[in-house]
Amino acid sequence: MKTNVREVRGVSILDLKGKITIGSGDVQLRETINKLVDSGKKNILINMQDVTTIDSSGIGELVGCYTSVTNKGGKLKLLHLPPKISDVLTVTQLITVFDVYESESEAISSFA
Amino acid sequence: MKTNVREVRGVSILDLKGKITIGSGDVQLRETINKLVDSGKKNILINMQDVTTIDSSGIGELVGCYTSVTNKGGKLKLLHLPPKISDVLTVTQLITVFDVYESESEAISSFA
Amino acid sequence: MTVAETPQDPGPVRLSLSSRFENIEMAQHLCGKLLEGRDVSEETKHWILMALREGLANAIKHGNGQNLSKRVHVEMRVADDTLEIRIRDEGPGFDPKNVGDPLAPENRLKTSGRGIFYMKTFMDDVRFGRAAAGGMEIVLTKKLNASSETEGGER
Amino acid sequence: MTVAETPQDPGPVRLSLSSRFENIEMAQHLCGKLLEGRDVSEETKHWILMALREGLANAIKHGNGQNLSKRVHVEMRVADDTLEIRIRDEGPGFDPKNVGDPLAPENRLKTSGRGIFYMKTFMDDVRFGRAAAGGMEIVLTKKLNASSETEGGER
Ligand SMILES: Nc1ncnc2c1ncn2[C@@H]1O[C@H](COP(=O)(O)OP(=O)(O)O)[C@@H](O)[C@H]1O
Ligand SMILES: Nc1ncnc2c1ncn2[C@@H]1O[C@H](COP(=O)(O)OP(=O)(O)O)[C@@H](O)[C@H]1O
Repeated sequence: MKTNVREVRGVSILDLKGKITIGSGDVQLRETINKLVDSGKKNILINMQDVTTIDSSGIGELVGCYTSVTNKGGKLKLLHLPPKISDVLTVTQLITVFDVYESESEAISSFA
Repeated sequence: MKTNVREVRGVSILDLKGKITIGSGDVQLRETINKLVDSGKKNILINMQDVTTIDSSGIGELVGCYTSVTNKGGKLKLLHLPPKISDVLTVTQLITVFDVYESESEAISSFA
Repeated sequence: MTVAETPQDPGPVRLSLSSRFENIEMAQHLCGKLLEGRDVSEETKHWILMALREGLANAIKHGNGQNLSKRVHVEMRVADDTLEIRIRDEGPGFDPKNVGDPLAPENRLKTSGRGIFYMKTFMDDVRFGRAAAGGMEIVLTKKLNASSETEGGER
Repeated sequence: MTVAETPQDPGPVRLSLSSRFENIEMAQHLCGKLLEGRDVSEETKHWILMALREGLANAIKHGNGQNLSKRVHVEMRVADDTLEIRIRDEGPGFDPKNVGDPLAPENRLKTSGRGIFYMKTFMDDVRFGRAAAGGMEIVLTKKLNASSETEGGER
């Protein structure tokens, strides 16, 4: 997995690329989010557009990130969820947990 | 492997497509050539352009076809040899056995 | 005159890998090849490969504890248009009855515990057993050309 | 902030297949995956896969006599930038000394007898032995990132 962080109007946008799977990307995602939270970021948007594969470990990390950001008083939302990842969140009834956006500007505005 | 036979100015052109490998295409090549020879065809040109893979069985069949056509007083030549198949014929010193052409019209004229 | 090839039933394909997560893709790649040219949608293939990934991840992590001297064993077979995948590890095994339901409210936000659920969701059947050779064996099956495909949640 | 993945040595990959020529492609497909992302040219990869094909064809044909109750066993490993492929069958074995030279004038136009020659041409080393488990085992090795690539004849 490759990660890139952009700051747009007070929102940290995390562009993910590749696999979020066990042993490759799962821990990395957590570490990246923790770094953002530790540096005081409260508004985090994960852009999932270029995520090619996710497995139960990746889903677990996503949930873990959600919890730790929320516990610190922040917000973690998702952008551009590929259909199959949406399916995977749906069957484990996680899709309603996350705020999911199809437009980056809408997503950014939602944090205001 | 897929085979297609065209008749052009007294030459039977056999267009091969796909693999000439053990259990898939090797026997088929032999049968196609035998049918042509049995129906009295003497000028046979094998177009190798779309052959993706060949192995030692395929090469063996090619040599077998060459021998049986030659023994019946016919001529078997090759057209559009892909570089890797040329390599495979070269290392077993078979490249000089076959007449090889890069142009279909030249190949056809050579039978005259 | 055009003669096409016919696909063949290749018999059981057996693979064994050392206990590294990176190797999961090897098995997926091979399974993809086994399914090539068969009457199975890209969609179904995707979910099968995800189930395979989950089964292998469990075998490597929980079964073999990522111990590189232990191996994971996969057998894949297509017969009667049904894919059967057997995944065996060299670990202590476990009782599937003790596995929690990831949909239960108290588990919903846990960071783990969804692998077996995904396998059950995406395959027709998941069976658990102890292998004769020792270790845990799970058997995943999936009818390939099922007319109504119900996997992967609604969209 | 960009973090790339590192490739890993996946340990020995073992595959067993039933004695069908159609299965040769499964092993090739897996070997291709094992070589993915490594410092090896498409050219070299092509010749490696051809050598693998020849070894498997021999194991299936001459070793196992296409008997579907016998299997071919392949172990593939990359260590120190060298690929080692072991191909084992369940047949009677043979003495490589008795194999004719396909370049000898009297063999030049034979319809068979080039498989071992191709393996030797395209790989760095081909060794023949009897496997402990019975059957014939051939071991093919190839340095992957050799600076001067001499395989495949001149062009
Ligand atoms: N092959 C295995 N060997 C031993 N225990 C296993 C195996 N597979 C699963 N388990 C047990 O079942 C539990 C649930 O597995 P799973 O649903 O895949 O979720 P997770 O792997 O995230 O815990 C695991 O935590 C583990 O205790
Ligand atoms: N795995 C094997 N088991 C038994 N005999 C073998 C095996 N591999 C090769 N041979 C013997 O070596 C000979 C030469 O093999 P090869 O050079 O591949 O050419 P071909 O397979 O076309 O005969 C074969 O004809 C066979 O007698």
